Amino acid sequence: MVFSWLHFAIILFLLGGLLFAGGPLILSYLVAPRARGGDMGMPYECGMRPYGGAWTSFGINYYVYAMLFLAFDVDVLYLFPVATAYRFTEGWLPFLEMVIFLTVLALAIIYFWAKGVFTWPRKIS
Amino acid sequence: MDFGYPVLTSLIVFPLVAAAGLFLIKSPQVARAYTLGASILELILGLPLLSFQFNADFQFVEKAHWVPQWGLEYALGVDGISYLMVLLTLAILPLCVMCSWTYISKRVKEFHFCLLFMTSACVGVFAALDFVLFYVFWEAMLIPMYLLIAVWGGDQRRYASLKFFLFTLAGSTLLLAAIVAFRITGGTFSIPELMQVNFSFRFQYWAFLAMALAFAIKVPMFPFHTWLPAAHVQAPSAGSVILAAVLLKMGTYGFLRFCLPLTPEASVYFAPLMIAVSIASILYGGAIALGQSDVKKLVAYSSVAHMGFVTLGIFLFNLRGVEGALFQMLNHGIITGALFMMIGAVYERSHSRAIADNMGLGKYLPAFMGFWGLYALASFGFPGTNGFVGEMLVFVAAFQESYYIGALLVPGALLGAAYMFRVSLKMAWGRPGTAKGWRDLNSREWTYLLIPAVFVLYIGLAPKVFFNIIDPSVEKLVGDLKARTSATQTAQAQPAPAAVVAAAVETPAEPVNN
Amino acid sequence: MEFNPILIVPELYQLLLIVALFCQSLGDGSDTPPAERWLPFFAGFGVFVSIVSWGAEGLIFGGAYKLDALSQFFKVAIAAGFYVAVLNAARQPSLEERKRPDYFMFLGISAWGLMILSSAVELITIYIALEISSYSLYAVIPLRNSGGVGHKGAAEAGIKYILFGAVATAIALYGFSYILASQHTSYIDQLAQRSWHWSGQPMAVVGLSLFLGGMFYKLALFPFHFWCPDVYQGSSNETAGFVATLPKLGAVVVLIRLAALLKPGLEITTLLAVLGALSMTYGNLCALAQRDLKRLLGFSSVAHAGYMMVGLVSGTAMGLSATAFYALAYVAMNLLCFWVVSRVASDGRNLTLDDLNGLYKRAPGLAFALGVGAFALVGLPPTMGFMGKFFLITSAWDHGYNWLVITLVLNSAIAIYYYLSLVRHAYTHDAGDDAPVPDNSPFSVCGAGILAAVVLVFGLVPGGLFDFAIRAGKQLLP
Amino acid sequence: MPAELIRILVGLVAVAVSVGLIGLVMVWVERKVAGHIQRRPGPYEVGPNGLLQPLADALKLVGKQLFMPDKADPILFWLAPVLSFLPVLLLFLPLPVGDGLYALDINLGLLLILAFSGLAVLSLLLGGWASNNKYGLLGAARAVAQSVAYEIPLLLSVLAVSFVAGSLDLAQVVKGQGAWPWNWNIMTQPLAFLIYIVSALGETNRAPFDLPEAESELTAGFHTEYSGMGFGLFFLAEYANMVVVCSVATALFLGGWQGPVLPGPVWFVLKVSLLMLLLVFFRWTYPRVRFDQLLNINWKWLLPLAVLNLLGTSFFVKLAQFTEVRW
Amino acid sequence: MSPLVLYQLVALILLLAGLFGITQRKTLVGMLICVELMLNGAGLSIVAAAQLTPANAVLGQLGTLFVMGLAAAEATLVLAIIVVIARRFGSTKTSVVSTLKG
Repeated sequence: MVFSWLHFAIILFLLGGLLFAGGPLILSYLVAPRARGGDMGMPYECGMRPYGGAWTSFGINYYVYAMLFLAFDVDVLYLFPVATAYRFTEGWLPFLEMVIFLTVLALAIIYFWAKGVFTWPRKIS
Repeated sequence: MDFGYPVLTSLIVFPLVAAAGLFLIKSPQVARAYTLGASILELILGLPLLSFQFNADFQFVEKAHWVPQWGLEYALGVDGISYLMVLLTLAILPLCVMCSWTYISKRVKEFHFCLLFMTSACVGVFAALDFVLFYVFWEAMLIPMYLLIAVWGGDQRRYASLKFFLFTLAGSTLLLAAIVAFRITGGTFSIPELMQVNFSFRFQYWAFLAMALAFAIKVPMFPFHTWLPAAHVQAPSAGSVILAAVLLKMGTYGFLRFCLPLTPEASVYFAPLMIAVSIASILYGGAIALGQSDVKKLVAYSSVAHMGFVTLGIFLFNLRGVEGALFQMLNHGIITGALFMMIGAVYERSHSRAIADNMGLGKYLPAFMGFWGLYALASFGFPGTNGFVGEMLVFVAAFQESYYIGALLVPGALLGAAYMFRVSLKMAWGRPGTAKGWRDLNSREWTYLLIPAVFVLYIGLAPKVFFNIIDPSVEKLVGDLKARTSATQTAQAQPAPAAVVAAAVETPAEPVNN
Repeated sequence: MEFNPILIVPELYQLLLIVALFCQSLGDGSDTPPAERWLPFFAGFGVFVSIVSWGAEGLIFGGAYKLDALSQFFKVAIAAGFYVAVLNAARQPSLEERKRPDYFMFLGISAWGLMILSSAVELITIYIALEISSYSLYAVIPLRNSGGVGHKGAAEAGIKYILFGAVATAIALYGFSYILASQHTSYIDQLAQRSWHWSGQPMAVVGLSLFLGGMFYKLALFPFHFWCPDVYQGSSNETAGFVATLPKLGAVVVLIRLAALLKPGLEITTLLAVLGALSMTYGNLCALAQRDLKRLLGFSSVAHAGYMMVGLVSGTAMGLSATAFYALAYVAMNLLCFWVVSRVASDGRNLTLDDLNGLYKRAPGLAFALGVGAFALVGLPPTMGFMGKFFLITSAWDHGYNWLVITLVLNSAIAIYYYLSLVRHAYTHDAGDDAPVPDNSPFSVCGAGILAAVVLVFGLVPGGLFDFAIRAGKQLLP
Repeated sequence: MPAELIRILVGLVAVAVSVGLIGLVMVWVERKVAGHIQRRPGPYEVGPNGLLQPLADALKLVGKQLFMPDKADPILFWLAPVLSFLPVLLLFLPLPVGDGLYALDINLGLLLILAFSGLAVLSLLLGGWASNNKYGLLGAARAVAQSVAYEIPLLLSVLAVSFVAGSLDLAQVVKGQGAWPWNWNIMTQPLAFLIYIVSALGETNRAPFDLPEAESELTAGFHTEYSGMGFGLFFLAEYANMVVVCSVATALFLGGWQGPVLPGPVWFVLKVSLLMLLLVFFRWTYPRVRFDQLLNINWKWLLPLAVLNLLGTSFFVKLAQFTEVRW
Repeated sequence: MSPLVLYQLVALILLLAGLFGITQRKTLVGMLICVELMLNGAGLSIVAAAQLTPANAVLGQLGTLFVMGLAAAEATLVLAIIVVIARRFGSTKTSVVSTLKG
């Protein structure tokens, strides 16, 4: 119960992934040349000398979309348990519940739409 | 006794209705007249009270369910102890209206609203037969009093009113706890029923302390008196009058109504302490009053001394003492109220309360000075005035109890005479300042100064009827007390002075045979 | 039990309002009547609806949702509170016109969540209902855009509220897991049959304590109070009025249900008592130093949360009823105070005590109402505050926590000072030059008058109302 | 040694090998297809028909220097490619290649795949951000916005199938379908399939939705600063993800291993390959969309459609239950 | 040590780490992350409690699902408010965002 084959497999496969990814990297680290100096460490901006760093705040719209995702994704999360059980339920009540759930979800979409969240602004502030 | 209407309830409700009616009035002058009319109507409504039967029962009793879930009842009634207080309250109201006729010039409506509200609450306090109802009125009365001081008071009104409010409310919060404790232990909030219950000494001990603190602050007794001079000095005349005449009585009334009957053994146990504090109040109040240069402050401190007599009388536990205390309550209400009205009257002329600014009135305001003289004499208990009756009774009781106590009272009485003479002489014959141009009393002032004067002399010369009123109740009170504490009394010898102090700090064991 | 929609009419009605507001929030608001115009009528009807469904009884949704006297009592209270809050917020100066439907929608959702909360008898359901009501509040607070600490303060208040709220939630959930691990159920009626002694079930005790923490957060009880003054100060007056009142009802109803599990003498009960004592003392002491009116009211509500504990620890039906009644009284008093605050600060600023100066001249009606509110909060008769406090004391006396009662009594003495300073400033000081212009319209004065009348009338004759509370209490602890 | 252990170990080896192979093959296929679509031969120098070209590329990648910008965050910078590849093998864990032919029977296999594929976006974000390059940062932001956006319709379309099948076990879903195309879920869920494919393109950042690495605007997007093996890992992970996406599509919509005549695994590989080819065709035939268009397609079309689809599905499932129609 | 205790220890560590972080982090986003950590700790504890005791396992799973869902919703809201704060304050450092005091 506490530790099943599934856990074992997941850990093993993750380890495998790590090896698979780390192996070539380490190999590369061993065999690849190591040149230094010049502008080699300069961030690539098509040959221009970079002005300032990249770690600044930028377009807030991306955050808005991230928030949207969080909201919807989690709603969808609730449907997974339903998916396994829905077929085997009896009566129309489950359907009604689905309608309610999806209606709320749809309302959220409508709300964001009406509030102009989906409109990509011309000038990102 | 059926008068076709519930007398006490109407006495409580009518001022409120009248107060609400004030808001329909625009002109200040009409508001004054309206309130005066209302106060007289209130007096008329109170006429049925004159059919008071001379016995110890609660009379004019009204009962109704209030919050049945908690056993709260709307129960009203008066006995000999509260009867006079109710009458006093009713009588003071028109005087207050009259004495602030020109004194109050701003926010007149609100002022009279407070007065009426105040009256309602005061009547309620004295008439309540349910402990919680009592508390409700007891606290409700704070609000108008606070506003009276804070809005219409003198320069330091905010400080004074705050001090007044904090002191009294802080005291009464513990009273609430005591009330609840009584309910839980005694099973009822009804005061007459609670009087039948015998509480354990330990319970009485704590309940007495909680209640006594609340009442002692209200009285005020010596260490808790500091709010009183401030409040008196800053309050407008009418406020001072009500404060002195009615509010201070609530404390002593509380002692009589609650401490003695409900916690008799604890009362006896703490009596030495209370007596000591009372005497301290008398001496301290008198001594401080002697040094005052402010007339109002002087009278305020004299109040402390006078109330000391009252509490002393109460805690002597004999008939004369309690009678004296009751008389003193009544007298102090009349006399000090009148004195404050006079100070208000003279303040309107001099705009100063300092003795130095109000000298030489004997020549220019003879009528005023005449009244002042009467009241000053009454204040220190000159024979023939009502003050004498009360003070004398207390003296008698004190000497009955112990010569030491009596001996300690003598300087107190002398002090009273001294400060009253001092201020009166100065005011009458001192070098006049601006007094030359002042008018003497007008007809309104005559009216409101004459009425107390009548009572001063009436009680002083013919106290019999008042004895008739109070005696049955007082006898019952003292008798009950004696009966219930006799066992304890014998078991517990008179505590030594050291025990008095000890009693205040440590919880006693149960008395041996209780 | 068969599901019958009639049982949950108040919730459905509230949902209807939310949907209507939602639809309106989608449009640009040009053709429909603005939300603040029509909503009050319908919210008022909602009070009527919840009163009509008073007698509903039943156990639905798989035993997780219980309709009983307690829930219906609180539903009426919530509906009424919502009505007042909506009226109060109708003329909010610090809210953009186009955001109003959204604003009211969130308020509606919050009230809806609280209605659900009052009926929830299963811990997960309680938690979800609580979050429904909280999240919409979190969203509402930063909507303020001007006045006082302004838009910055509002955003800060919002983030503080939500972050600390989430921490409290996490702690509560962690506690829930302990309850689940030790008592194996999350239904309150089954939990009631289990033991809650430290000696037998330490894990359950820890769990319940932590779970209560989540409710304490809503209630702003002492160790979970720190958001309270900041949020009140940061959010607009009207929003603060809502935040200060209705969520407390929700928290109290859950606490009442959970306190029915406990008996005096249990460790948790003692913990409640200690927290209550600390809360009232701390709240009152902090409030003494405040100048900002809403901060002052914030600390005052910390203190009041402590008061409410007094009834809960008594372990009697009367105690629970007293708490219910006090919660109602608290809401009425605070709505009254916030109503006045909102009306006085007609430009949406944050009031300091000095802004109240001379209020009696500028707005006598409001000043009077403020006085009533302040005295009610002190606990002076004849107000609801006094009756509530009196019931609390009476119910708790002699049930093992007399020291708590004494603390309460002493605290009400401390509290006088700062409540009184409201009255002091309103009545005895004269107005300065930059004093705000209060709203003296009939609407504002009548509203204040009616609320004040409620506080006074139920203070004088609490019997009828208390009957309902007692039915609720008796149901939990017969 | 327990049977499960053997099965898992064998599965791990098989998956690892096939991921490597697929990467090599797909590079070749893509370049070839691209070449032929553009009327050029594609790679043909190394090996027969350029078949060994990917191998050469791989060797070259290993031999290239591992650059890192001076001001980058070293830990995150190198963590990102590893992280992008980390869950890849795991995604193959529940895939049923044939009847009973899977590494481990997991009753929530679909959920496992969906859950761990979510890690990919994290690596893009980390890589783009850690390289302290403005293009990288922009690319990362776009990648995140895009991936998260397209995840929702993806989930909803997958859910529609789960509703029909009543299970989240891929093997169960496959078994619920028949051998012939008209028995496949795609017949009853065409809309879901469409949504799934479009979302999958967005999820895997494939053209026409390869905005995060739109070279005309962002140089190379989030992996601008990566060279050598760092870039190689991102590259490989992308292909592996494609395979997973296509395999899930096959299992969900195209009947999985089921098919007439031929054995299961063959059908499976066939179907997956076809889908892969389809994706490759998409890449080289459709122009890249603008970023706002990209998001609008998702939020304004795919998402509402997916919700409606799910609603319809749940209705029809109930309807079928009541009319006892099997589908 | 029973498995439940192990799970609860892990959950406790998550909770405490989050709590510690809340008090120490200097940015709002960092605090958000810590809050999520705490919530996840709670979720883990709930599901373990239901699974490893006689309690209804479905209840625990359901509870954890709700915890996850509401945690995400909460994260959404926090992010939204952080966005607002970033606009209004120009920073999301906790030292900047502390104007309310009294």
